[in-house]
Amino acid sequence: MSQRVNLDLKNELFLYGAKEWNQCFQCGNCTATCHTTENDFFFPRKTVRQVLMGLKKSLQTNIDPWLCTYCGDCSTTCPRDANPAEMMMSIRRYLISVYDWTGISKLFYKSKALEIAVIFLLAIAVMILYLFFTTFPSGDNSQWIGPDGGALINKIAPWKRIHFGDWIMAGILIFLIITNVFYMWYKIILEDKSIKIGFIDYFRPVSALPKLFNPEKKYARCDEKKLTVYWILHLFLALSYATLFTIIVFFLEWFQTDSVYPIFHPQRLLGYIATVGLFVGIIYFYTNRTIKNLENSKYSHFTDWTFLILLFLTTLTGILLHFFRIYGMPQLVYITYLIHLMVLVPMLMVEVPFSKWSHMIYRPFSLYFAHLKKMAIKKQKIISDEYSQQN
Amino acid sequence: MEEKRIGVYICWCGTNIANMVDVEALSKEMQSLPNVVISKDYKYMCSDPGQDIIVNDIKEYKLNRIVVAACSPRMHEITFRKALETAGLNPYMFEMANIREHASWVHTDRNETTGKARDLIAAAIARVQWHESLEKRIAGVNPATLIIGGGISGISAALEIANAGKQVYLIEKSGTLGGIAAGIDLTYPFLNSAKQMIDHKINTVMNHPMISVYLNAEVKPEFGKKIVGLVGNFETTIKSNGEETKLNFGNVIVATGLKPFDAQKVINYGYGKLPNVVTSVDFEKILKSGVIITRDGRVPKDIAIIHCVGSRNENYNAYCSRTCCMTALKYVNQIKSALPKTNIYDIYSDMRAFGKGSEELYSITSRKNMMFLTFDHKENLPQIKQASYEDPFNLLIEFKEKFSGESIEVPADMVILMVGMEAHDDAKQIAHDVGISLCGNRFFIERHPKLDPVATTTDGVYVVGTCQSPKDIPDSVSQARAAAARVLASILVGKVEVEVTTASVNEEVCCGCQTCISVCPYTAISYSVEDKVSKVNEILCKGCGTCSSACPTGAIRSKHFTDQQILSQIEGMMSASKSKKNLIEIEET
Amino acid sequence: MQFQPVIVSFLCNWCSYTGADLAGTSRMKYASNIRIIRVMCSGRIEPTFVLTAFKEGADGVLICGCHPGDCHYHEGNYKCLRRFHLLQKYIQQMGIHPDRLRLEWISASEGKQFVELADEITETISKLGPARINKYMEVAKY
Amino acid sequence: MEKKENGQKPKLKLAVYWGAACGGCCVSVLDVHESLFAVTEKADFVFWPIALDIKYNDIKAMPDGYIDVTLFNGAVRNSENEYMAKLLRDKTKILVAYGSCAHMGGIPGLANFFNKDEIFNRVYLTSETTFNPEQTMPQTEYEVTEGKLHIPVFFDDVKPLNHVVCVDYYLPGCPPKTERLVEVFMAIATGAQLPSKNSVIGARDKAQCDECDRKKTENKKINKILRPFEIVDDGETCFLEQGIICMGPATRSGCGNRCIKGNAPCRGCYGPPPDITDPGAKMMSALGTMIDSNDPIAIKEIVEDIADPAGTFYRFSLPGSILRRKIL
Repeated sequence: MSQRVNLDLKNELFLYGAKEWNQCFQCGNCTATCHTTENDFFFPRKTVRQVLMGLKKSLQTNIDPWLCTYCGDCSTTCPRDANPAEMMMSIRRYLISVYDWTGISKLFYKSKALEIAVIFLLAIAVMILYLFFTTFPSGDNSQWIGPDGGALINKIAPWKRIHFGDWIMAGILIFLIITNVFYMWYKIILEDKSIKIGFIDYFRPVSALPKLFNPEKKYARCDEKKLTVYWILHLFLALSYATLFTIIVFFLEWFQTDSVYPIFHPQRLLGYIATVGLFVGIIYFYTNRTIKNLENSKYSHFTDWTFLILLFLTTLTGILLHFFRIYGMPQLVYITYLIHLMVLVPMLMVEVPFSKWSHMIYRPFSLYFAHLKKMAIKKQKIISDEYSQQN
Repeated sequence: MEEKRIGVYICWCGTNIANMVDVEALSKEMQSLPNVVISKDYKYMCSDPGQDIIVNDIKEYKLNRIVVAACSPRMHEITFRKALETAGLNPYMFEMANIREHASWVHTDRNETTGKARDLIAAAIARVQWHESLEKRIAGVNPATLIIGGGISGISAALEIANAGKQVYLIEKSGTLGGIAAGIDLTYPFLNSAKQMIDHKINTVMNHPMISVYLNAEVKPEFGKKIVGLVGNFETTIKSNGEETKLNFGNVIVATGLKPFDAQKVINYGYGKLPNVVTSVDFEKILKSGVIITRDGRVPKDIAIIHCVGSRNENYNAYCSRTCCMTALKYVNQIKSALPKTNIYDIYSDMRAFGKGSEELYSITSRKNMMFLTFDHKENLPQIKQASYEDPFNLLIEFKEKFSGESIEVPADMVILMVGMEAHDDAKQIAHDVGISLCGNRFFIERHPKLDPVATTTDGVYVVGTCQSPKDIPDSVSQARAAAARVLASILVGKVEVEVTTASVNEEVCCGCQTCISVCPYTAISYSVEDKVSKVNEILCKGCGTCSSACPTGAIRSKHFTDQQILSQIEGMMSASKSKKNLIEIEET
Repeated sequence: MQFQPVIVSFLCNWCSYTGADLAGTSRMKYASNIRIIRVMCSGRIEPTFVLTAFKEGADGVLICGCHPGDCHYHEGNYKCLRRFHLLQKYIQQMGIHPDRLRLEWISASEGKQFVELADEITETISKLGPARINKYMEVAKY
Repeated sequence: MEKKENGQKPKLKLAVYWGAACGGCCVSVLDVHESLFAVTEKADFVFWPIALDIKYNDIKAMPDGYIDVTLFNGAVRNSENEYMAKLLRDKTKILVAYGSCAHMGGIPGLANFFNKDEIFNRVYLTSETTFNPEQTMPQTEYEVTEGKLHIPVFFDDVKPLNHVVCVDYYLPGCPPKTERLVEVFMAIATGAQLPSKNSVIGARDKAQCDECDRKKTENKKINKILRPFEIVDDGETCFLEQGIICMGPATRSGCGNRCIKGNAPCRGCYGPPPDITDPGAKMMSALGTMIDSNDPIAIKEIVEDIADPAGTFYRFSLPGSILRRKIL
């Protein structure tokens, strides 16, 4: 079945950040330098070509962009400055919007305004709920302060109520993520008629799981030594983020306590490490994106910034909240908690399913799917070889 | 008969010969051959010191015959003849053995090659014994020049010569001057109007006092041949608009130009059947008309351009026509400026952007909002189909995209076929008329592909423009002007050396059987009734020697290629290899 | 040491000799048995040359000229062609194998073809073995 | 007649010998008719097998250079011819190869298409008229009661005279025209200036056409080769232009166009003009040029009409030509 070429696709991709699209004359240099290229995966060249030719179908079922580690070697060595690495990044943005069946993410990527608007609306919604379900620490301060000098945060914002909100949000997020991943699976595996994957095959790669779920490892192979620092920090950030996310969504009771534990109590220690992780990460990535010292931080889509900023604010308010609590300043606790939620919720709601954050899900899954594909291809080879040997 | 004193000189040509031929051994060996007075070998015989060796030896050893074993005589025979002259020896007392092109460069076994070189040199020595001094003959040069073809090349050459105050006869087969270039709208890479450029030139030509233009002209054959005579003094009769004119001229510039490839030959493209499939030639017309619309009068939303139509494909023409790629990019720019909204698909094989401004044009164009697609120019060419009615476009091009390996279809309202250049159908006839030869692709052969791309193997005949090879306008013009310079130079010198190695009749022996007369392609031989013998007009004779081999009485000798000379060359050659040969046969039996 | 035929070849100056030169300048390789004699036109080549070559011990004779119609002198190669057929008949009558005398057209651009021709002919004649004509022809010179 | 005065001038000694010949040459000598007296006045025949009885030993007995002029006619076919050729060479001042056979091999030379065995086989066994039940073959030696008989050895091929001895002059023709002989003889007798050694005498340098009074034009185009019996010769157009192979252009004149005047094409017995080694080759070359076609197939067809090129172009000159015999 021959596909029809389409000039508009690359114009569409323009909105996702791709710029120098028509420079490429397919010298294949990128593929040559790329560390992720393997026998059956000629990227970034193949992918770039699909974009240039506007082969929507091939592109949407293409998994390669997710295997790209954005080491940037291709862009630095490209003779035409076609910037394939950034092209791959843009395609990832594009694919996120493709996998998102709701179509919301597409809107976000296409319009800054809309995204910001949504963020504010969510913030306001959160504020209203907050004001409705919490009580302002008015009157005598002493009644808001616990025996060990910390503010009685659960009296102000009872963890049960917050937790309730968390669960609703988490529910929505998980639903969206799962459905999106399914859609991704549909696009990448089902729509690719060239391969067949049996039910049992899905469970074969289990052995390779650890390898699969550490995409960062690939950076080690890149020339850019800086990137080792990069991936360590990125890993740190990711883990910290994950930790805090799990804690607040599932163990808020344990985390949000009135009593102030000693500094080496796991609750505080864990909190601090995670916070440091977030903070260092944010600063590192922020500086990268501003001084553009790395290939992968040269070009920033506004969604990259929104994610960073929101994350930063969340972290900051989180820290303040913590100190106001342990040093018993209920009013400030009340306010910072409000702000904290007003930033945190929109961040999660917008970024997790519809934007930057979602790569945390897609990356590992793409590796998983890629692995499946490779196995399938290998299998087909063996079969066809046997076939050819027989006759 | 004076005593024969032969000098033999064997060239190393650096390592070119010495690597494959044992030069020293040979030069020793040759010493022992009859009449060889001295035999030497040297690194570069053609170098000045090399020539000096010959000159000095001629004086010192009173040599009267020289053999040089080196490269091809087509390369350096002239050089060494000059050397002989400087030494006061007749240049024709010289023979060259070609042990480079015909030995050291083409063989792999050193012994064999040396053996072959030995034979060739021995042959040359045996031949040179019978060489005789021939006197140079000088003929004047007619200052007029005939230029065949009134395209951009012809015009440029004509103006160059005429502006130098020399008469030019410009004959053009069609009714107008300007040729293909006149049919072009804009020229790449700088997108200047061709019209402005050409029209001006044409006017100057038409009104130039020194140029007489003959339109609708054809050359009338005389004795089966259309242009008779030789460098400096050609003559012909041309027929222009019914009336005949006899022309005399000293030089000929052939600028007959090209013929666009007939796109109908490529069935896949359905040119001629599908109205909206047009060739680049047609599209130039469309552009000139000022408005780009399809045959059915719509503004095209998608335009596809297909490169290498009839070029770089064994089934049509194996060569590259050089100009199509850039012309295609030119179209992209022109279409984009006329119809910014139109989608353009450029389906090419390799983008050949050589020459000033071309690569720039490519990178500028590649930034435009258009699509480059690649196809395999050798097999399964794109297939152009009529699109179905519900489709919003007119044509559908299906092919396997080379880079992505995807089989794709490209929508188009109009397809432009970039047709290549071909030699004219009557190229062979023209070549015959002016006495030059064709290469495999039926373009005229220049004298030397690198060192002499303007002249031909026939003195006084020059080839310029696309009749010699596919070219763009700048190349054609520069070649034309180069030719003009050559012609002017020969006019300036005012005299040319006429072929010396002509045929001559020994009237003592000629019995007047007249076999020779009809043999001569130049009608140089005539029968004199009173003397009852044939006579050769040495001005017309070009020395092919066909008459002397046709003469049953052996009365006609073709100078420098006499039976005696060639026979002894054969004997010399064989005598050298005989000894070796017998030995082998003894071993066998 | 196996038999190395000697093949005398007459090449016309404009097409074939140039073609052979091209083979040289483009460094193509071929059997070293060909011995080239240059004449201005294949029309100059007469039976006397060929017969002498055989008599002097050539195992084969190759004549090359411009392709029909391309002759630098317009018609010379046709003259050659006509003589060739007559000569072929004669040498066969004289007990010389027809394959030992060949007429081929080589243009100035056909260096490659010349190389192939040279190899092919050398092979053919090596198969035929030595001609030994010169043995028969030896006579006392008085 | 003023020669009479110097009567004391010794008479020339004249010898005529025949090798492989038909005898026609000797007859042509006899054909001098009256002028025989003029000859005998100046010369004595010391040796002439068909006319005088003189033994080989008598010649042997002669001192070297005793004979002034020997007219050796006929080719060298066997050991006897060779022996006599060498012997006469020693005894003779001026050895003249007389007639086509001695000059270039002549008609006997056509035997060079075969070798001894083939010829013997044909002559003594297979020929239709032969009856040879014992299959007797000539032997070089044969024992008889009187003693041993020696028969000359039959060579494998026929040679012209100059292949066995050094020849002073060639007097071509089959047979040579008698007038020529007399001229030459008189020239020798009167001690006139003779041409340089090893050259042809008694014939002109120009070829037959020079004397031929048939109409010749440049239009020598042959589409079909004919043999004389195939057309009615109009008696005035050049034979070649009528498509009949005539060796005239490649043959010396001197015979007075004997054949052509008799409306038969020249066969070339007078041999080639100077500077030509091989008349046959030259004639082939010339004839080839005349063929009026550029198409290989058509050319082949035309050439096929020549039944026997070697026999046609080398009728009198095979042994003297470049390829002097067939390769067997």
